[in-house]
Amino acid sequence: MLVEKYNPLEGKRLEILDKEGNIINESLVPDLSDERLIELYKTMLLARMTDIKALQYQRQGRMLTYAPNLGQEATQVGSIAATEKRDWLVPAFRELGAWLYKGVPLEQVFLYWYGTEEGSNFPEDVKMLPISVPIASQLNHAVGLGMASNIKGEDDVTIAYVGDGGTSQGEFSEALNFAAVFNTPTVFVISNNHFAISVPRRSQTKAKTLAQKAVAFGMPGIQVDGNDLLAVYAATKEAVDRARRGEGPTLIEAVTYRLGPHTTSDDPTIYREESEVEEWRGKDPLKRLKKYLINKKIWDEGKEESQNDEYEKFVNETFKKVEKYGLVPLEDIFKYQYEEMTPNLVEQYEAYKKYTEGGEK
Amino acid sequence: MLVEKYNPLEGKRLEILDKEGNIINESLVPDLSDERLIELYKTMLLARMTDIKALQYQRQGRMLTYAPNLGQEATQVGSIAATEKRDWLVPAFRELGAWLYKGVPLEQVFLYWYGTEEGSNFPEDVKMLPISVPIASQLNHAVGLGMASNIKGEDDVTIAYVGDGGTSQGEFSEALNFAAVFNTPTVFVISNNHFAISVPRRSQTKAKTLAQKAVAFGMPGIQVDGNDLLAVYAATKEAVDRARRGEGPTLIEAVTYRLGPHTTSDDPTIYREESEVEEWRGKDPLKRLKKYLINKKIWDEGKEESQNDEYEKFVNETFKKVEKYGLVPLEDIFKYQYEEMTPNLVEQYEAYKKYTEGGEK
Amino acid sequence: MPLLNNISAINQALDQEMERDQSVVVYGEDVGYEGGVFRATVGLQKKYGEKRCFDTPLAEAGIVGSAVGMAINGMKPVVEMQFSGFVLPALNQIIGHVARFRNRTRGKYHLPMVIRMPYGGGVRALEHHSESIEDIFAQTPGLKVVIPSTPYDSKGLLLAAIRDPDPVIFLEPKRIYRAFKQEVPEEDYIIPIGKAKIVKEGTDITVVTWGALVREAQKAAKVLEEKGVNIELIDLRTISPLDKGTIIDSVQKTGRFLVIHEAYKSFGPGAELISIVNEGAFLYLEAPPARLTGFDVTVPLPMGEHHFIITPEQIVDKVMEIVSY
Amino acid sequence: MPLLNNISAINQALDQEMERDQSVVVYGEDVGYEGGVFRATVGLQKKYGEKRCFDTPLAEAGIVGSAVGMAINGMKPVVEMQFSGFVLPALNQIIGHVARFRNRTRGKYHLPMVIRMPYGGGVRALEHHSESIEDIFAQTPGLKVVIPSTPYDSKGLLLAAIRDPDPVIFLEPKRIYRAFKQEVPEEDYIIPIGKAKIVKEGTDITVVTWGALVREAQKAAKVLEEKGVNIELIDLRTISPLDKGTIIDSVQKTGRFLVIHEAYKSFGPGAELISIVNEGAFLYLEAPPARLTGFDVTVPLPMGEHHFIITPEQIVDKVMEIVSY
Ligand SMILES: Cc1ncc(C[n+]2csc(CCOP(=O)(O)OP(=O)(O)O)c2C)c(N)n1
Ligand SMILES: Cc1ncc(C[n+]2csc(CCOP(=O)(O)OP(=O)(O)O)c2C)c(N)n1
Ligand SMILES: [Mg+2]
Ligand SMILES: [Mg+2]
Repeated sequence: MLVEKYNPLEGKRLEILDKEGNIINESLVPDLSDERLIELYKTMLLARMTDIKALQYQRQGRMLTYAPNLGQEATQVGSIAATEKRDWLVPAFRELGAWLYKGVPLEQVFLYWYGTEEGSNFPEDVKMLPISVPIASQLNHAVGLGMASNIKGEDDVTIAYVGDGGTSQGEFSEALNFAAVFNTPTVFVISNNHFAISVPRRSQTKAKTLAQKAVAFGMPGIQVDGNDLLAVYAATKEAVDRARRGEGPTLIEAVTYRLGPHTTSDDPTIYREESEVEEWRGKDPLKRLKKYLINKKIWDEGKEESQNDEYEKFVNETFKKVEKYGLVPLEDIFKYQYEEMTPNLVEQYEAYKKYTEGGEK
Repeated sequence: MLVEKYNPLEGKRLEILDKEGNIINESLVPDLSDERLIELYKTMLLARMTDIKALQYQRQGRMLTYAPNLGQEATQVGSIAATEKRDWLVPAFRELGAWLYKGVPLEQVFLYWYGTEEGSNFPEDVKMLPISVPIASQLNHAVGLGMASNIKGEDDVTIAYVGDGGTSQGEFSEALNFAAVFNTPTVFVISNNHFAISVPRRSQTKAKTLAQKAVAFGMPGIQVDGNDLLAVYAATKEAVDRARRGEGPTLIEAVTYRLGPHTTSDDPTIYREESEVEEWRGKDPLKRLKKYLINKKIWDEGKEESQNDEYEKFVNETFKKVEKYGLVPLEDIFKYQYEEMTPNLVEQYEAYKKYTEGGEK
Repeated sequence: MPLLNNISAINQALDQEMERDQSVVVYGEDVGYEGGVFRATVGLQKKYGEKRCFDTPLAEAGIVGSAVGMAINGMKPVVEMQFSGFVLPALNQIIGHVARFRNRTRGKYHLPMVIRMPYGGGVRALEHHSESIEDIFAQTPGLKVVIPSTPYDSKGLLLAAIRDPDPVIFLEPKRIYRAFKQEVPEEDYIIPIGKAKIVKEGTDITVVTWGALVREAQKAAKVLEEKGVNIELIDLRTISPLDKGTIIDSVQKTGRFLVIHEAYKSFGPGAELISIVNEGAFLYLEAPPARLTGFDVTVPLPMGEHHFIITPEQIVDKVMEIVSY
Repeated sequence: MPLLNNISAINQALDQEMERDQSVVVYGEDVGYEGGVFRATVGLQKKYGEKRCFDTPLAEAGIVGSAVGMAINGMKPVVEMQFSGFVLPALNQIIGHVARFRNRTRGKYHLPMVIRMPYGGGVRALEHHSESIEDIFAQTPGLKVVIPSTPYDSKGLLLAAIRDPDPVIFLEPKRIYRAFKQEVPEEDYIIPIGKAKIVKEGTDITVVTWGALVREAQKAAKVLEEKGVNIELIDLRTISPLDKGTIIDSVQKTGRFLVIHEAYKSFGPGAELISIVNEGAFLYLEAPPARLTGFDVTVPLPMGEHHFIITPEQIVDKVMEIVSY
């Protein structure tokens, strides 16, 4: 078992693909068909294209806040790929790759960042919770999903994400403790991208690794190279399988790096050196998987280019649709507070409707 | 260093005195003079007498809620004895032995349980925070005391207590994380008395030990026999010394047992077997230290008896004084909300005073 | 009909609903094996097993947060906060998530869940065991807030709360858990959420209160009757959403208004009631709408609590003051 | 006098007070090295060192809880919650401890500390970034709650808050952080906590508001003047303790009352103001005291926020409605 071989307390980290795209651990290469590999790589490409375009739109004043996933694609796609359609996805707020893989339409992703609740009204069959803004508070929801699965005797697994910063929140610990105590089928993925806005990972905790936090809950923990899709997949797959077999939760720390700003309102040059960013660009998860796929002769520059062109068009068109979406109708801000509008809400809604329609405003 | 030799992950627990009062680990016997040993034992006796009498008063309907420390005296007295007068004590709510040692007058202890805020208005020179009812929320206060000591360049240490149940609260983790990050001079003592009201330790967490939770924060952790005054003292002394030298916080899990009810409103027979309680009575921290002291020829049954008589009288007299204390004057409930009563409070106070004095009520 | 006190009525409601609806699960600190520190959940684990009634680690955010996930994944969690003073660590979940899931997802997810907790003073308890914090929940859109005042209501309102498709904060006045008994039907019945109850019709003044103070107001009503003052007593039952209609109709009839609560006065729930009376019955008012409430001081510990507790005598005096305005 | 906006005025107050008083420490998430996501603390770490201005791990209860210990042990912590929406995990500390230490220990310990946080809507932000939660703090005995509306007030009130021997919740209307500049004296000055400010004297109606809405009300006042309506505009400045005197005097003069706030309507802060107007000026009222507030709905995300935001036009219309009652 990987969680036994890669004990974070012994300073071990699971790596399979090096930054040049070479396999350094042949025996651990997960069983992924060429088609699957291409599918995952394409998801990463789409996520990246979306990030790049979103930042452009934002600079053009067409986009509100946006939190790019840039540089973290392998962590997100590699982990979600190890789950199945019937499994639950509980995001933090920066897992674009995972959401796209899970089947959230790009249009909704944009709608969310564009500022409407419709962006979290996912299609019926997408078992994903909405983005959770209060850091780490989503983890207990993930545990609850699993508690319900256990009670119902269903073998759905829940995969939940949190940032390195999120590990300092009290609720992180409460959730992991509940998960272990109730033996829930939960896989916790820490996207350790080295920063919580401006605060570096080293200021977040004195623990050498975040994976070792699992010890506090009597849960297995493992650290993986988060820019290595194969390593992330392998560790997550093992955790998902164990969870599905009823063997309980796992904590995975994926070590990656946020290449972009925290959000579009952030200026990372204030708090980090360009040289550090440059170094991590060299460890880009896309470049590395691309080289691997090219070496495997199942991908090439031509395919890459045409795929990117297709995605660029798709992203642009999707965003244009979103821009036409327009403002939220008055009724919508009242309608979903409760199943039925309370008399009080009806009164407020009617009065305001009358007021605005009366031409008084 | 004890924290290195007794790694909780290796299933080790520090023990010095066995339950028959024999030294099982000669080299670790702490350097405590006979006088000090007697002083500590007497504190334990007084704590026990207080507990026994309080339960009696309660049955007589003379006492409100009370949370006895019975069985946990070595954990409390052994740990606090390793600190100095200038150090801070941050209690949970069940550390009678520690409070008495720290210099809180027994009268105030009773006043607290009797239901008045005056019970937490400790003498000027007693550096102890009041009891904290919301479980585990006091630990961040302890860390803040230490952060201030660090900023001021003072070498006061803070010793803070929490129960086994308290380790599940999010704030437990936040506090330990802050302590490690800010390298505060804090000693965290978990009084693992096996229960959080009715919930047994095993339901609280899947972690084998509570001491191993330290790993999550990159902090040393150690498990000790909490019914062994010498072991508790030794571990705490080392932690206090390290803290004072600026080497940061330590987590100590003291394994003990609550022999009495959770509080006077609790009926432990609902949730635990008498046989378990009986077994732990055999490990009584007082009996064991007494045998050790008798073996050392610095204590005997006669002294024990007369000391107990003295304490019984003292406790009874103190409680009688407390019973005469009477109700809290109206003004007091208004006077301490702010440094100065706000106009609003003055208004409410004056109106009510007038109302009650007017004979209308 | 069997005579039940409030705590047994709550226990019966939980029992019957767990029997009726397999998706109901009940959990919290000491809730399972022991059956709760107030014995509200006694017998449920034995009857329905550890999967449906169980103890949790000591962590309120974990309890409420996991209930959110449970509710999304098909269960109807009824969780207990041991005392309302210990709900504070869960406010991030309650205000930040519980109240918001339906609106946040435009209806994709909603949370049929109940958060029960004993609240209020008068039991001579330690710090944090006597607060009345209905206002924090009442001011949060997306929550419903219910407070029973009798065993009959405890059962009927709790059943309504569990079946409500939206999250309900169910505050139990601990002072009257065992204070009196009442005939409570064995059968299933529901008291609708959002409707106040006119406990006693009257003509001279509208008095609104809830929870443990309903009884105190009833005692006052008797005394007042002897003095020739006939109060209309309304038990709010639901703090949010407020039954404005019943209150306004009553004030339009009586012309006078008093709200009584144990929560702190300033920025407390009474202020809202005074405001809606102003908004809906201003021209009918013959005296300033008034409130009789806790002082703006931290609830005192037992030896000072008598100053804080509202008595029937105070109610009588306050009503007399208003009717003779 | 230099022209400052609100955020620079806050920065200047922190800077000058750290200079003057060695016991002042400033910390929170991103507060140290970066100087805060809104740049309120920019330059302070460089000037006063990492010991007195620093970043913390991401944990609001840890931040506030440690500040309690700091305050007890001789420091004056001024901590930042990154947005008021993220103060929720710290409510157990704030309501359960910060507000209570003085009373709990009958004065042995008190907490000279300030919890700063940006609050309110109008900046087209993500969820949890736009709420107005002054009411939760205002209803908690033991806390003071202050909200500045101008750069001048930001500096003077923040200096007062830091020097106050009791804990102060300092809510900063983020919408006007950089909206306008004002002359702010370099010197040290204090605006007393607990006193409202009459921004504009008037005769026809008393309008009370605070924070970002003071400017909107000023705009409305101009329009109203053209319509022949002369409002008396009061900037509350301190939500708790309330300056009842100023408000009641004003209403006794004008006979009409409107409170405007962005917080939710029901059980919101306006209800308290209406209640004190009832209690103190009932016989002077010529129209029902009214409120213009946020709806009782979770603050909408940006594409729906315009429905929620209170405009000068709405203020004008509401005032006209009241004066023509
Ligand atoms: C409870 C809470 N506090 C503060 C914030 C503001 N905030 C948003 S993102 C963020 C940093 C999160 O860091 P991390 O968990 O590492 O995730 P990352 O942004 O790196 O993906 C902070 C402080 C928040 N959203 N929630
Ligand atoms: C936040 C909070 N939740 C619940 C309670 C109620 N309560 C009081 S003591 C207790 C159990 C505490 O267990 P533990 O921490 O092991 O301490 P012990 O009582 O064993 O000393 C509980 C649940 C509380 N005081 N605070
Ligand atoms: Mg991060
Ligand atoms: Mg315990």
